[in-house]
Amino acid sequence: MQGPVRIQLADFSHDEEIRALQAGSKRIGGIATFLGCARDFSEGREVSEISFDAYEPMAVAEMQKLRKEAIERFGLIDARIVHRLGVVRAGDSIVFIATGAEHRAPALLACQWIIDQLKERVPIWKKEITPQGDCWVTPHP
Amino acid sequence: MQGPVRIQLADFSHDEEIRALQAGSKRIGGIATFLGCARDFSEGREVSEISFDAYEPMAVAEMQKLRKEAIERFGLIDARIVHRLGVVRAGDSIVFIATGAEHRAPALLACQWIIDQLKERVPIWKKEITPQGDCWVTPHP
Amino acid sequence: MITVLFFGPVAERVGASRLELEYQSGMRLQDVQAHLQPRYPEAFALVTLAAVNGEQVRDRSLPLADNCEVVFMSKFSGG
Amino acid sequence: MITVLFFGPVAERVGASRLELEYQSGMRLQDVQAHLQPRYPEAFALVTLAAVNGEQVRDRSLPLADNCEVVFMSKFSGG
Repeated sequence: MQGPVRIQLADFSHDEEIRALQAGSKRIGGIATFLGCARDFSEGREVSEISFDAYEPMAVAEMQKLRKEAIERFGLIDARIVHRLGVVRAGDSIVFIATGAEHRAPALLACQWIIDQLKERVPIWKKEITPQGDCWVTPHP
Repeated sequence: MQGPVRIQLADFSHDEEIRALQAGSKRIGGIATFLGCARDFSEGREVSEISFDAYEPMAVAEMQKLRKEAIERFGLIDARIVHRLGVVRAGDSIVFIATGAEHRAPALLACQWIIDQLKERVPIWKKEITPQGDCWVTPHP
Repeated sequence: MITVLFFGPVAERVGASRLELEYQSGMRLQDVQAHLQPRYPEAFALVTLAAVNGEQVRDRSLPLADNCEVVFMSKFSGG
Repeated sequence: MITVLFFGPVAERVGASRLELEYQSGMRLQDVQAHLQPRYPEAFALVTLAAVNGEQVRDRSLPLADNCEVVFMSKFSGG
């Protein structure tokens, strides 16, 4: 079984991630997940591919911190965070978060918190590749 | 591909449900899911199995209404709701909700809204089977 | 004929998941309840909702048609 | 020697993802920035964050050790 926090080129399986989350405890009553995926349009531009660059050691360390903080803050039983690198196409998976708790409310809240924090805190950058040229994405303030 | 709203005895695959959700549109940027699963403990009692009873035609109709309302209310691109019947064991899946939107916030909010509404509005009843005997679950007021 | 269905804890206390009652002209939902409640008081102690033909009904004075399906339900606990 | 790393849009504007600078005793983070910023003004126009040895650093007067790794980063856009 793969670790709970990863940055990887390969795609991943939801079923495997959920199974891995459940493997540690039979007390999980609710699992929330968030999947960020590549769209074929972004702010009016047609996007054919998205490529990612990351400061990998810091990104992984920050994702590990995020997982630990979320487990403590929301009383989770477990959580997993996977982010892809390389090039992805429209419809492909980019980021996956899964949170497991005894009840549904903390799982859902934690999932939202982790994706919001990840976007703020994890050193990864995305470039949209369009028929008109490439463009590094500038996050809204 | 199976329909977006189902009550079924069989387990289901997360990967297949996500693929089905994505099949309709390449504009989905965020997918939230909630999975309710059977725990081995509930309010201090050891639970070996959970069995479900449903008023099926009304339950399916209500889940279809819920899906439609969620799509309109949160501007979703699509949503899926699956609930299992029969007998499940600790760790098994009970209910699955997936919501897809252009951005993450509506997907996450809608997922939470649907599971909260489902528990209020869909005529399904669960019985916990424990070594001490069976017990129909009474929801908290 | 009116079909009355029970599910979950209500069915368990009634000891059946389905009963049939003779239809009588002018029959209302409250008449069906008044007929059954004294026979199954423990089951009806759990009943918080009723449905006719799959639609939730709040007004117990609703007139019933012949061959309709009535359900008396306890609070849901799915999910 | 100090290793300076760039990623994403900053690396694109610098035209490199890695530079090496001679370490000088007493060197601070702000000295590295002062050395590079005039050479790569367009890249540094994007820089909002710096890290030393993988830890985010807000105080640009942080003293640097020999063989440390410095990164100048633009706002993140992952997820």
